[in-house]
Amino acid sequence: MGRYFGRKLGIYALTFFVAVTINWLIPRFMPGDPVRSMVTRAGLQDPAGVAAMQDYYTRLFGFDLPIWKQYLNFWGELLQGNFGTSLWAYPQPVGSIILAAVPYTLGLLLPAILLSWWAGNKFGAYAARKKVLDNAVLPVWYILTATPYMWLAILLAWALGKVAGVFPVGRSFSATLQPAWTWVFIEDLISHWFLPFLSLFLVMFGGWAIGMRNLVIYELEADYSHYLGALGAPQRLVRRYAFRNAVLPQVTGLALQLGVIIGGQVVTEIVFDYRGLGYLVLQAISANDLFLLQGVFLFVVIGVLVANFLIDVVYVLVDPRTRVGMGGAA
Amino acid sequence: MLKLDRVSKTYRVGAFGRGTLQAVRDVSFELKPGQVMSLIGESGSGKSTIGRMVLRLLRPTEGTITFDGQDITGLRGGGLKEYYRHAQGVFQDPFSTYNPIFRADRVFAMIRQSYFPGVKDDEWGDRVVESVRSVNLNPDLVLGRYPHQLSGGQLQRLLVARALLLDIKLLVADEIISMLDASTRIDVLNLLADLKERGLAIMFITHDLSLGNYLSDQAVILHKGRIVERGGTERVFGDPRHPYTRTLLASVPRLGVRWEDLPVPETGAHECDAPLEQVEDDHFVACFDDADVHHGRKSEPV
Amino acid sequence: EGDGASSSTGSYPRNETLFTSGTQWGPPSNANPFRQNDYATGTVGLLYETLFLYDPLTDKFEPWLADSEKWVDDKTYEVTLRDGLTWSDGKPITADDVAFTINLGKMKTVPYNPLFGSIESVTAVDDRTTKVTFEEPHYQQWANWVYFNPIVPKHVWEGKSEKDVMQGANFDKPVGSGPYVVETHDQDRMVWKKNDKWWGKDALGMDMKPNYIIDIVNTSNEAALGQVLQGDIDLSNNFLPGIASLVKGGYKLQTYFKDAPYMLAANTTWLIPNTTKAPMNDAAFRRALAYSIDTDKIVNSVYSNIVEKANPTGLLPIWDKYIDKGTVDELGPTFDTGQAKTLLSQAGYRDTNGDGFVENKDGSPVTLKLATPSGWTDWNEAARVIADSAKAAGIQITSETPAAEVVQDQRESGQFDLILNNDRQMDNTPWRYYEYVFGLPVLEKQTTINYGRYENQQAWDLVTQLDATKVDDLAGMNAVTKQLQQIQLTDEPVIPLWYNGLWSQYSNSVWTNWPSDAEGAQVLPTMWHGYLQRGAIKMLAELKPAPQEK
Amino acid sequence: MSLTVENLEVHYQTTRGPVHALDGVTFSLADGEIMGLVGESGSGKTTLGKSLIRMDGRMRHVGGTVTLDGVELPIGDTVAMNKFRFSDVSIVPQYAMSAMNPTRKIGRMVRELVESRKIRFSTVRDELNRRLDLVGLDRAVLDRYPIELSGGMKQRMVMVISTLLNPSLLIADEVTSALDVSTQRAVALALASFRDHELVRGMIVITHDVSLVYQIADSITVMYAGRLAETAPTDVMVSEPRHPYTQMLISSLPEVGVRYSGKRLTGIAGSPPALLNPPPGCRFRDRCPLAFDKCAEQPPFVEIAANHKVACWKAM
Amino acid sequence: MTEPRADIADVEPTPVGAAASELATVPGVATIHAGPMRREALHFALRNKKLVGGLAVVVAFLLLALLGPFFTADDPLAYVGPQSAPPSGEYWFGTTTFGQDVFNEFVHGLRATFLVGSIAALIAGVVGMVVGFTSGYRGGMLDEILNMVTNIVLVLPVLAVLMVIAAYLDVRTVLSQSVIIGLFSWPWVARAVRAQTLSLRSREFVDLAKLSGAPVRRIIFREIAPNMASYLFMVVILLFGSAVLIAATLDFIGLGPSEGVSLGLMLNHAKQWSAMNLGLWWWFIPPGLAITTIVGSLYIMNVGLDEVFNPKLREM
Ligand SMILES: Nc1ncnc2c1ncn2[C@@H]1O[C@H](COP(=O)(O)OP(=O)(O)OP(=O)(O)O)[C@@H](O)[C@H]1O
Ligand SMILES: Nc1ncnc2c1ncn2[C@@H]1O[C@H](COP(=O)(O)OP(=O)(O)OP(=O)(O)O)[C@@H](O)[C@H]1O
Ligand SMILES: [Mg+2]
Ligand SMILES: [Mg+2]
Ligand code: NI
Repeated sequence: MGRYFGRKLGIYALTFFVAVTINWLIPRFMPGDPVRSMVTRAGLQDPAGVAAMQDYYTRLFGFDLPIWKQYLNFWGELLQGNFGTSLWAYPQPVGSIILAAVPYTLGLLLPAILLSWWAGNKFGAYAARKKVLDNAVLPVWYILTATPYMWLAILLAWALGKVAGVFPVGRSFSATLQPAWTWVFIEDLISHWFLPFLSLFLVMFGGWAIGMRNLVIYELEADYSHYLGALGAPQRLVRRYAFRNAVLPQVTGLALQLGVIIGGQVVTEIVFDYRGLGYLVLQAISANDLFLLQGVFLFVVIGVLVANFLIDVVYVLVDPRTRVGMGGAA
Repeated sequence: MLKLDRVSKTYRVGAFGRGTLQAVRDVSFELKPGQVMSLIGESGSGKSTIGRMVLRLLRPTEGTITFDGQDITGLRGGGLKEYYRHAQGVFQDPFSTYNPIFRADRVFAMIRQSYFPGVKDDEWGDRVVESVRSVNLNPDLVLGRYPHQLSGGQLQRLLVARALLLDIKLLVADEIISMLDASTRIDVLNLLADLKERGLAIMFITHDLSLGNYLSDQAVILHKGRIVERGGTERVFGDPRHPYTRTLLASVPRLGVRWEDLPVPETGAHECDAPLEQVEDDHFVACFDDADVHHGRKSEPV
Repeated sequence: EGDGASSSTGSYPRNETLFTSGTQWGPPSNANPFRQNDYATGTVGLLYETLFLYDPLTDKFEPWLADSEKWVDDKTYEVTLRDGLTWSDGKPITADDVAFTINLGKMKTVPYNPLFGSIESVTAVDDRTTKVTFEEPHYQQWANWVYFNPIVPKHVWEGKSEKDVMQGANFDKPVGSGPYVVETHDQDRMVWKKNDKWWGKDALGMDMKPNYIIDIVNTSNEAALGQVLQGDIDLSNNFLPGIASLVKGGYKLQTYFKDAPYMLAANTTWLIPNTTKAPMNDAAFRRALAYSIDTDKIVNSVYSNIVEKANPTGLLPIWDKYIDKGTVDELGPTFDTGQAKTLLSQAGYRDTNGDGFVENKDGSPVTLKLATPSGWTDWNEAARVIADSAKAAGIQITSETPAAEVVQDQRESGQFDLILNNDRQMDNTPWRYYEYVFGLPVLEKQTTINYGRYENQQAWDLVTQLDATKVDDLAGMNAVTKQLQQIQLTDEPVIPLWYNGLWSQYSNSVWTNWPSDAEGAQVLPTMWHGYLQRGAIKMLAELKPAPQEK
Repeated sequence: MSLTVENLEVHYQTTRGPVHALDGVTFSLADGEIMGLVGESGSGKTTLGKSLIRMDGRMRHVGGTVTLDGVELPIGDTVAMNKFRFSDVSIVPQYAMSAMNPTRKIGRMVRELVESRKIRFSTVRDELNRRLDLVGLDRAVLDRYPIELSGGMKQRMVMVISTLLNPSLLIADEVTSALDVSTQRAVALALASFRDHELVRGMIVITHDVSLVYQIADSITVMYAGRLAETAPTDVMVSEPRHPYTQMLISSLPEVGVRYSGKRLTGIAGSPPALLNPPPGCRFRDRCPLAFDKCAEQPPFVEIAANHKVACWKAM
Repeated sequence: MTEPRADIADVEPTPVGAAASELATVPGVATIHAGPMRREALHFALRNKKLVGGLAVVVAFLLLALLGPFFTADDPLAYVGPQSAPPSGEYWFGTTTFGQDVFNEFVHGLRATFLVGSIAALIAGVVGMVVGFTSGYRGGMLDEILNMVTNIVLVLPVLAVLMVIAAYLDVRTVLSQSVIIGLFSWPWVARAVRAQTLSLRSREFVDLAKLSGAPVRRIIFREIAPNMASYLFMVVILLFGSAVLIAATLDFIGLGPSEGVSLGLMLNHAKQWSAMNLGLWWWFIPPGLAITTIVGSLYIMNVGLDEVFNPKLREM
């Protein structure tokens, strides 16, 4: 077991290393110069002033150092949790900007992922091998998974937000409010949260439901299901077993899907102008804030890796087969 | 002709190949032209591994395998192709030996592609037909069919026919009949017997003692990758010395003899590293420790 | 993040609060008036104030902190502060502060540092009077300075290093003179609170109506539009496409004009050819290019008529009096594909290989790239129209939309073919405009002016001459501008296309009496950087709470 | 216990039409009898086994009756059959290696299974332990996952589970085929001991290995292409087979000691007819050396001696 | 031992496309009759509503993408009509705020969508297969390394990576977009192909091919790949769908091609020009609906295919 996790951790560490390196490298081989964009923001015309300013920022961003040193410094800073200074929100540190956005992203992402996973699995398992129901809901689910996140988001925003006017559209809370633990604010927060949540939830729900349906069908055809059936076990038990076993690949699926889900989250946030990490990504891109972009990217990578690891742990806990396989020498 | 000298095979298993599993240990024997040698042992004893090493589908971890004096373990490319001109194999599952999506006679075409690219269509057709006839099949009924349209026995015989197109001297038959029905088995066995008459050496791998006995001159009993007993078939079966061989013999269900009449010898074999010991002419037994009898188990859990 | 205590109350009283948007494109990062491009909205105007206001609508300077000014002689300028001015910490505002502020320009990175090429000394004559002695006066530039740059308190800023001056965020209870003080700021907002002790209440008789001004950071125009429609934002200075249909759609939305163009013209958008590259180094080619562009289509389709086509001189409507109509009529290019073709062939640009596009005189193909920043949708669209109409004239232009950063890089280093730019706002003097067009010398990096690297010493001399012309000498100025216009219209170093609007749309649901072209309401309706001192600050005093409907 | 199967006819639905997997199968099983069911691959052995307990989705009960202890089993009715499963008819399936839920500890699975049949687990708990002892399994296996058991152990475990409610009839389908000879012997003997301990009252042992059923069965039934060819007490079947197919089958089995050079055995040429559209008459006709005109007619399955029935015109 | 020989025809995967042409190139198998298996697959394929329906929808869109642009104005972005006009007989999908014909943009955008899908699917398919085949077939150290690379790319949040890359790309075209999407979408293909290869590699027909002197490449492409053809086909379909979605996402956040039209860019424009606030629903509904329908149909097609190839999933 220790070796299994050791190996997994190894992969994650390596992935992290690669991600960080790519992340560090890309801006250095791509056009765009943070120093100049900062100088521009100062609005200088005089060449001497520009030069002085340029000098200042070059040193601030460490671009005066040899490249290998920049790389090492990058790691050094990173390990201290320092992602650098944002240009978009200069002079705020990237780390604090990200931390401020994280609650919104997680508040959207976690419920959407967990609920859709849970509900999708339940419904998928329920519909499997139920001819009429299956035929009726399967296409709906397929349409849902095939829906681009942003389009569903736009549709919901338009239909429920603009046309029906049931939910507010845009921002994490009303522009007129200040964050505070008051009922007004919380209510407002929830009403702004609902549509983005719903759009993420629906798309993911379809995917999980389909996956579960197929897996359950597969499990219902497995030998152990037939055996239970032959011994007169009621459908309930057979389905329960099938569900339990079918959930396992879904756990792994969750890990594999994370990357995609995060993409969906980004665009959903953009549609709803929701102030999470996705919004930051867009800002970083349009403001050419490479430090922020790097920071968010790293944060996402770390998040995905941690999530993957947690899922690995959960998987080992729920699937005895892996434990046995890892425990025994054979 | 074929000689295995202290051949061992260790598989790497598990993550990053850190674990190892010794499937074959220190196996030596020799096979002469026109001889049938049965490799007998229970599942996992390393029979197929040996067969696959002989066919150079695997490389031994240690030891050498020579064919007509040539070491075949290092063969690749052209040399390997030449080797296959003389050594061929037929495998356990006739259905998976054929690529299910192609016609069965594609196995002939593959030979032609590699070994007889120059042969004309007509001539090749004749050769195939002849070869198919020689394994007692009606070419009209079997050529151009898909594998699932043919019976296991037919498929296995086609494979033999395929081998016969080449100038083979050695045939490795790995559990070649274990998947066939009793009624068709014997025909395939008889076919092998005929081949042997024609001077072919056959390595006959089986877990079924009665089948091994039916055909072979030499018997090799394998247990956990090691040869426990080896020698002339009659000697080994007539006078089994190793407790494991005896256990096996006693467990074979036979028509006419009830198990009750053949109690399982209460004995277990202990692993020891000494080389095979000759107990009589053409009969070798591995060392075993009779003192272990009392903590021996009734039967090996699988 | 927020450092204000009142944020814990959950919200500010809506009917006392003005919500604005459209200036701030990222989180407010500082309240530093010297960081002209990224200070938090309101830093100059609400917090720090200038000596004068300049109102482009009336073309008048209005004394603000200053009581009066005068040129004692050709090289000596004296400005006198009002009496009884105080900083928000209660300390009096004195001539020392003014002198100190001007002298800060000696620091290299302070934006008005170039002024010190011509200033000899700055001294406080008495408590209220500051004397500036020039080596060689730039009247126009100086007039610009006095309304554009705010005065900072010496007792706070004294002793700061250059780095602190330029890099300091200045968010921690900054001391200003203006009608508002910093309440708090957050990633997505800047909150200002009314300064009850503001000197202007008595001195100007002005009462700023909103008790709070909250500038909301909106990073997409679309989001801002949503909020304006919901009545969450009172004043949006975003570019809101489609506003024309909404103004008439019963959303309580209002703009400066009731009809097209709805917006005042704020700046000119030019097509800037890189005059160091062939064939744009050829004035004839540039003229042909100018004739080929269907600006009307941009105005009508891309902007749905919320902008107006620019005068061929590019001078904004407020500078109408400097435009020499005769010269324009004679030389000014208009959209005329036929004429463009004629000009091209006359100048020797012909389609020699029959691909429908003209080639260079040496026969090599002319393939021009027009770069507009990715995401600047209106410009991207406009660029397509430009490319399209140039195509009709036989000029091959492809529209590209690299990242804004890349465009800027190309612009500054001169590695572009064609770009769009609108870096000059409505201002007190056309000198600012001509400096932009003709500015010399051409440096390796052109950071703020003359991106096209157009070198014409004669023109630059004229610009310098204009600078040295006194601001009240209209005839003297016109004499110079006429010549400049002739040069510009024949050489087309930049091709003026349209006037970008002073994007501004207001919701009447909480506040009313917004600026408009109606009698008495004529104020610039914007919170954009540099505009509060252009008179927009007066808007805050004019606002009236909307009648509460229950 | 008594089992009577009469004229059982079962089809598989396929796109190309029904496969007549069982075509008029008639036999009976006496109390305490172990019947060996042998036959070529595809002859319908498994189908027969399944028909008696649980048809899979493609199977259709077309005709015939199955009576167990005087009660007719509603074999065509999946739901109604439930009542009889496990308690009256039970099965040790061919796929014992994968018959247990891989993610449940065996003990828990058994408990849930038993409780799902509305039986208190505590009432069978002791019996379960006893039977584990009987087949030589450590009681601790209940605390293990199936993957932790060897093939032979799994096979025995499934046997214990299947017989837990003392079914009258147990169907054991190829239970030893995947095992080594030594394990095979142990498992087969365990199976017989279930009957000997009267834990089951009758058993159908399906296998392709005649020698194996010879070891444990009281009678042997030979199937051929969806029909019964012959049924007889074990010794009779081995010594005096009457159906030409049985005869040829038995004579084609090599025995230890038999060598090709000494006694060259022969197989049965040809292959059984497809069951999709089986030809009329005796189905072995094409391969039968004794075939004659009459074989174009389906021979009846008649008793030619005590408990010895054959379906062959020549044998009558 | 004997394995149950249910109808292999139902169980084995059947070649589609690639494998059929493969047959012709093998000497000795000159004529191709539609084998019964293929006929079987075709039988199910034609009767599978999901497959046929999905295919019909996709083909309809494909035709629209291929032919549509011939019947509309050349420049999809040209200002041709009144501004912000709702759908009408003349402008089927209405016009944008600039007076662009949404239908015209739509058909051109469809093209880009199909292009991105195909190129990215092709690249990811090829890379995934090469990696999968190599690591599955060769094994050993190479496998370890490739596997590690696969795992790394698999764990990376692809979209985030693409965003970072695209954000720094100077000029972006449909092609470059497809390439970068393709280059990051292959890991799961590689994984799946590797797993399949591993299992096929140990099949005996591969050994037989080796014994026939076939070189590695021939074994992979003529023995192993055809057996996975149906699977690979489905993989490509899924890749196509996901590439379309990823491309739309990138387009939407402004990281799409800097020139031309695509459905994602249409959504991007609609958003940037406030179509939702201005009530121009005809601007953003068609592109999203098309993506959804195409990708959804592909997925449904895939289920259909799955049912055709995998009898376990067939409706009974
Ligand atoms: N590729 C492989 N990698 C790892 N272990 C293997 C591999 N192939 C075989 N083994 C192991 O090596 C041992 C010997 O296997 P082998 O196939 O030679 O046995 P066998 O005697 O042929 O058995 P069977 O009768 O089941 O065919 C077994 O324990 C098997 O699990
Ligand atoms: N699911 C199925 N669909 C269609 N035909 C089937 C199915 N299962 C079995 N058959 C057919 O029914 C016949 C009887 O099959 P069955 O499995 O009962 O044979 P068996 O005697 O048990 O063979 P084996 O010894 O191989 O297990 C065969 O012809 C087989 O092809
Ligand atoms: Mg083997
Ligand atoms: Mg069977
Ligand atoms: Ni067997």
